[in-house]
Amino acid sequence: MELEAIQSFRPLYAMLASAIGVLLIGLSWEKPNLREFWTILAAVIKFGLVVSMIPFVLAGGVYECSLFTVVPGLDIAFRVDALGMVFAIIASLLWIVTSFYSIGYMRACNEKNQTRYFMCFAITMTATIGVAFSANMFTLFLCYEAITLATFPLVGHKMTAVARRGARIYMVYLLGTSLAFQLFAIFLTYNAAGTLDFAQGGILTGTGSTALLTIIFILFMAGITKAGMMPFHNWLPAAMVAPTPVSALLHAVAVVKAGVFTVLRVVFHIFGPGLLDSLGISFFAAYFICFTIVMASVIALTKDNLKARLAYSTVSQLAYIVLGAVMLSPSSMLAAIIHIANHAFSKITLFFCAGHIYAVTHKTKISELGGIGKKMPWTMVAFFIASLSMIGVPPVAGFVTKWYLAVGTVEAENPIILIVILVSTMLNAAYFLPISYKAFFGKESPEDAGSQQGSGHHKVRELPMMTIPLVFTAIVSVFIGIYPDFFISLAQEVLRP
Amino acid sequence: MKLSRKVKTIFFIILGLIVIADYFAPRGYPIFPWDTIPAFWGAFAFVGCLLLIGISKFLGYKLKVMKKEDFYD
Amino acid sequence: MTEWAHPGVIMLVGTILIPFLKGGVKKSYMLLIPLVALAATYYSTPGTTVWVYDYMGLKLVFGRIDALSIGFSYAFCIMTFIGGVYSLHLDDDRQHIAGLLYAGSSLGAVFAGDLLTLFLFWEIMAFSSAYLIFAGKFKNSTKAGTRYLLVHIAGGLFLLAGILMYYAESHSLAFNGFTPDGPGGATAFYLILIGFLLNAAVPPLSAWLSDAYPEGSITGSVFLATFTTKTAIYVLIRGFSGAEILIVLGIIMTLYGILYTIIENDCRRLLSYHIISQVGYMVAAVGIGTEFAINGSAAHAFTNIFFKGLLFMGAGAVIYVTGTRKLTELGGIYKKMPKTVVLFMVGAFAISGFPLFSGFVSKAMIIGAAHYEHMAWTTMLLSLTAVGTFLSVGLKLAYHLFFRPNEHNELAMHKAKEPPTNMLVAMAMAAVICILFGVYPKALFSMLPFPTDYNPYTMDHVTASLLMLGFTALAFYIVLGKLNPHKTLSIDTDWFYRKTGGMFIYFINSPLLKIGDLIAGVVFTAVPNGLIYFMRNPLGAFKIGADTFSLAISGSDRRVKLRSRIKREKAIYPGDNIKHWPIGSTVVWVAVFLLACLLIYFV
Amino acid sequence: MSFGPTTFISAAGSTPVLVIVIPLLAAMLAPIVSRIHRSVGWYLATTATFIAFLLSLSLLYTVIDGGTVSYRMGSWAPPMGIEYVVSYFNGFVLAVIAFISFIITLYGKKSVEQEIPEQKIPFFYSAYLLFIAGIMGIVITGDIFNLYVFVEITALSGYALIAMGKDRKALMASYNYLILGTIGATFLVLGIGYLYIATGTLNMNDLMQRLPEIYDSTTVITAFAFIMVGLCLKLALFPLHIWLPNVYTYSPSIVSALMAATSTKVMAFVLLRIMFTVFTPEFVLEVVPVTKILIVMSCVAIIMGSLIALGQTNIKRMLAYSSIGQIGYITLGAAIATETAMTGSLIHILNHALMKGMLFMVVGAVVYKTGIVNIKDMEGLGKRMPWTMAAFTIGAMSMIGFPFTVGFISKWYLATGAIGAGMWYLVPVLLVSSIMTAFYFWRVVESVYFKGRSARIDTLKSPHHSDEAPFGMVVTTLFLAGLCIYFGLWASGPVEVAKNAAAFLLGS
Repeated sequence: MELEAIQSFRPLYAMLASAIGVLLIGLSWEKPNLREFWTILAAVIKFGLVVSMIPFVLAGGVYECSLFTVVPGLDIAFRVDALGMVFAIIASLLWIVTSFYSIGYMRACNEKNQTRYFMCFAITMTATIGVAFSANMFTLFLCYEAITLATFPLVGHKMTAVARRGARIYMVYLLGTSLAFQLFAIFLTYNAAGTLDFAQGGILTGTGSTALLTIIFILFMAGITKAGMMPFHNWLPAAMVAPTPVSALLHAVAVVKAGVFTVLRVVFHIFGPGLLDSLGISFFAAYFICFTIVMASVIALTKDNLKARLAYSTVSQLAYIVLGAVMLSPSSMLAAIIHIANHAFSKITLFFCAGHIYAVTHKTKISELGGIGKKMPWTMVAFFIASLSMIGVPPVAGFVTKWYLAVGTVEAENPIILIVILVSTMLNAAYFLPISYKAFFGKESPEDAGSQQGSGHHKVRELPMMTIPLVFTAIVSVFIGIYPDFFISLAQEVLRP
Repeated sequence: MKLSRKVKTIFFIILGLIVIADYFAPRGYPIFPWDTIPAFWGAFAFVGCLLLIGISKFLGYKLKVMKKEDFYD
Repeated sequence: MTEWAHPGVIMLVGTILIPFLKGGVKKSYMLLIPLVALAATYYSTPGTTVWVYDYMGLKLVFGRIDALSIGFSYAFCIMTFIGGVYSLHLDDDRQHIAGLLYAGSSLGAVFAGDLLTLFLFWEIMAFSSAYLIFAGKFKNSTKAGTRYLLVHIAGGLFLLAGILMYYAESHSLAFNGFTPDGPGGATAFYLILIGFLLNAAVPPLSAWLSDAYPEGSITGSVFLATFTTKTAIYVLIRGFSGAEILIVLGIIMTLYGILYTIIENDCRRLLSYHIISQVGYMVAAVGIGTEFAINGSAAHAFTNIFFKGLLFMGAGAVIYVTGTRKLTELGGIYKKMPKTVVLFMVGAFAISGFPLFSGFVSKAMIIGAAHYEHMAWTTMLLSLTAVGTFLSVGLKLAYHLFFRPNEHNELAMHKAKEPPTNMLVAMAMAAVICILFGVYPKALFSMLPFPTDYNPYTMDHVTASLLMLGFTALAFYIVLGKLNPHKTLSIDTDWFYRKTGGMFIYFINSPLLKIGDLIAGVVFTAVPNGLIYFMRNPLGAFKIGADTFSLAISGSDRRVKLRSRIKREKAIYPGDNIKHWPIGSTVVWVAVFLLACLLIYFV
Repeated sequence: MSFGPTTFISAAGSTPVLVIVIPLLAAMLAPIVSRIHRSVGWYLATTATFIAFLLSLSLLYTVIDGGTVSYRMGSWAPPMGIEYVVSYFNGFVLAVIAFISFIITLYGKKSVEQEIPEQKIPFFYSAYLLFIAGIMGIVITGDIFNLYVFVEITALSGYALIAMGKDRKALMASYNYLILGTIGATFLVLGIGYLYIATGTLNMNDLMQRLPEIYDSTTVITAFAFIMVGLCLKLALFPLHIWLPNVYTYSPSIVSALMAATSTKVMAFVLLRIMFTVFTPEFVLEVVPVTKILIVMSCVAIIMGSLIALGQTNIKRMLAYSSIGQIGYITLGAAIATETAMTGSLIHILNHALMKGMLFMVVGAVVYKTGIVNIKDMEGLGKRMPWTMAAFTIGAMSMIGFPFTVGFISKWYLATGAIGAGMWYLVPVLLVSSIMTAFYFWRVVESVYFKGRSARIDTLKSPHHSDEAPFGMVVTTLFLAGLCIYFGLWASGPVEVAKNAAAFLLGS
């Protein structure tokens, strides 16, 4: 069936909402309240614009917006299809939530350079929506790199030696691999296909030898480092030096999802499942990704720093998405798409909780969390729910993914991958649940108990500005676990032959 | 455990009575050869009981199933 | 859909209000919930399928109502009520909630008409029950709880994998009897079976039970003893009745549990092994698979719920008042808590199968079923277990817990007293049911899936039972000295994951991550930095390198000179750039270039 | 192959010669009029370069509209007389150079006033304009000996300009350059002499028509070898680059900028011109395997330039080594010799002029305000000079080849050209050099923005109200930075021209 396409500047407006936001934020740097009002306003408008495009996309339509041609073959063009919609709606919705949370966090922690922070955040969101709505690989690559650039100041926000080191690693990995491999792959793709426009069923079919196409695929996989595949995953833990809202939205949602989204684009719209299948490379890739899934979980198990553990969990969860995509069975591809949403809501909750704990108690280590559940019940309950999603316990969102992914492995008749998925579930449980039980059953350290009774100066209490967002995302996690139909129907729209 | 002679006597009398009762009890649905042997289950229980204790002690001491309480610490 | 209220959902939803209530209202509310669920069970119509929902294009059936599910529902609701009474003194909302969630999810599993719904409740069961273990707050509670949870998640994954295989082939989630040649083949069959068997605590998948239940909270253990294994029996009856492997497994279970009980020192751990042992009866009965055997299995599950609950309540009461659970530290306290002892002994008699107690009826049904099927070994071995059961609970445990002269722990002796009234009331209720089922088996039979007119009280059966009990007592008396408890713990199959788990983490932490860091350090720090250093002045760096090399290979006479030269070179490195690469070298290069060009062009 | 229909368009008139004559005249006037006031020299230079820029633009448009323009010096018909030829190819380069020269001149007022002793300023502008006239002459001339003359004019004025650097090392740098430049020029003139001997003509067009018959003659091949080596030395192809880093490091800021943006690019242009329009593609591709050698040399230059830049602590020197790498890009595209790759090569002449000129302007501004050339001392400069450092960041991104900057466009054409020519193995070279570029540029960006102020910056007392560089400097720098992005996004125009030029060079 041909997709119905209409020309519209709406995707561009969705991007511009935050781009203009950047200017307004920058101009009102002296007035924090106004500045943050702009952030929220931009986020809401952006979300509204994205939402306004849902009905048409759900009905099988496509918005197209061709801006201009850089040089022949390189067009800046946008296109809103179901796959992009999945990503855009999550990113823009969570931006609103994160904005509130950021305000709470940044104020609670007395961070410096807050204007730069909010500006970079808005730029990143512009680029993220750009990635979601890109109509061709060039535009996508452009936005992809823009994300890298705009997040660099966010990662190094604290400007300490540690932060700089983290930011440098971040940059080296993301930039290095995308320049070395992804760009190479784009060159080769253009040379083979003569175009970079995404198309249903791929553009590379019948254009080159198996060896060439295999090389292109490998280069893409190695180059899209934002997806956090091993061995190029180290940037993600390194990026944990960023303030937590950054980790939450960017390193659990926007940036990494831009990575896996690019992988999905490559798999669905550059190669096309049919071609990949005939190349016979997908299972090799799948095993490789399985290694990431297991290894990342195992490493997570050994981390005592809460954010580091979450980061490795992200690595592992992202691998689910990529795994689903490359397994090429109908259910697994569906799982890959909906896991973008499922993981986003749950992981952001986890990071929100970690940030909230940090903002209130200045604790970063899991071993120090004893008894925190009593002081921050909402937070830790939300954390627990989100961990259940990570583990894949019904009825929380993660289960839906796990179900489809596992059905996909059976469809693909690959028990080994099924075992990997199940083993990783075990590992997820093994590293997430201890956090919850530590929080609820662990003993408070004596000095904490002391300070509790003390002057009341250090009184630990939950801040509404941060609690409400994380409770909201936790509820959404459960909600989309119980009613997954929306994202499933979008995903089916993507996979429609 | 020291039981008084009286208790012991009563106990053995009861045992004897049961054995006798069993001897007279009609076998409702005999299938196996031993179903009809009087007081078979008494002997069975006595032997079985000692056997179980023996095996479990063997497991505990010879096969080292029993460990010190701080084994896992 | 309104014509039926799901007892499980009543409990799950009912928990919401608990945190908001206080005092007496809360207490009565908590007791009301299981009663409402019981009423809902009562008003269920057998043979209907209700509460069907569509989820991800799958059909979820929450209410498959038939005699089997209703029977289990009755038992579960009543036990929840008793457990509620038992924990009434406790002021811990979260434990109450967890208990009700656990019971509710078990009921959910019981009424689940499809595999996915079953899995859903299966997981809630695992998590809520784990909470009850965490809440034990004993030294090892959290660790044991974590192990418990992980094992259950693993079991859930086996189940999930099996469900997936089944689903992928049949595109149906129907939860009926499984066969090895059904959808998904033997793989699905065995995966689902393993998932179920893990919850039924079949060795070697049983270690979680004896590991975790003794660590559970005093009130929580009552729930724990009730739901997980019995739900497993329920699903085994649904899915695997007649699977012959279960007979073997069941027999192994019974004996395995019994052997451990004899050498066990922790009273609740001892009782835990009894759960394994007793569930073995049920598993074996499911394996026999005749209607009578299934009835026996269900009946034993129901009686077991109450007498095992009663035993755990009794043991819990002892621990509650004395603070210890080691047999080596107990004994002699019967004088201080006679009511508890009496009630406990009711449970002990019931489990041992004394005539007029519930265990007698249900055990007779299972052994009888084997008997009718001409299974000689099964009959004998199950009877042997019955002997062992009386030996370890009715005699050994009761003796060491209550009667043995206590010279070891004055403190426990001193602390011992009757537990709070609500505990006693709960125990009494369970005891009443134990006796009721024993005296009036029809009450029990009315809950069974198949109609039966079985009469356990035949003369020969009664005498045979009494003979067994009597001679067991005799043997016990003879070898009493050998049965003294020791301060030991018995390792079980959990040894494998407890010991290897730690080693695994160590392995990851120490060699693996270290090597990873090393590689990352070399690639991302050493190499670039070295390169940058070298490129400051490649010629100078090369010189230093060459000198260092010649230092390594030259004789001692040149060393001093070389050392000082290297030192000098290092001191001025990278030096003044303008002086490097003198013009001369460029001219040489130019000449070389020209020559090379000419050579290449002409040759 | 011929230059195609040579047209005489009245509108073009004597524009080709005016492009050179105006800077030349201005160069002569500069020492005289500067006596009136020291800033007059600057006004003169700006006006002259601006007019030259306008003229070159009009020439370019003429060429785009009507094809190659030819101007005969003194109306002597070639091959007897000297001919100035403006085709797509050199029209494009001419416009680029005129434009960059104008912008840099516009930028340089304050910088020159600060760095050049006042009494030398008149001579400075004289040499400066002479240098510009020289490079424009190189581009526009159609006579090979005339080309040599302009090369020498450029070089000689260049030596003088470099020597005016504040640091005494500038003299040494100038001296090195003098020697090596002379050697290069000598080789060039030797080659030209051989060609003259072999063919009896110095007009490029003529040479092109006469040479193919005698391609196998030893004289021609030797001549070619001499010219190649001479030019490689002039354009600082690794390892013949040794003069360059010192020149860029120690000459006055504005001279560094000008030379970085123009001189090596012009030499690369000459290389292309001689390879493809004096000799023919057949010659360089088939008769002698020069392109193959050049590919290897370019790759070595690209990698080594970037590698050595990694180790530099002086920012100007870092940029200089970066230039050595970038020259490799230009020669690489030429050596691949397909239309796409050649387009990349030519567009990189524009792009690199923009980027590197701008980066040196940034450094000039920093030097003007703080005197800092050491990367370590630049820490925390981002807050002090936000606009300048923003321009630097854009330049850095462009050098790395971010997809919305000009650097990406060059890389795109070079890489797709290489793949299209079946030389996909060259792409990793480009990409690895990009990564190394990222490495050494990002190091600066990071320390500028993400470190506290260096001790050096703290000790500086700002004499002015603002810490930012003067308005003129900032605006011109930002203008180039803007162009770096503009031509990165709307590259069709220049690419179209470059593509035509490439097609022209390859004779298709």
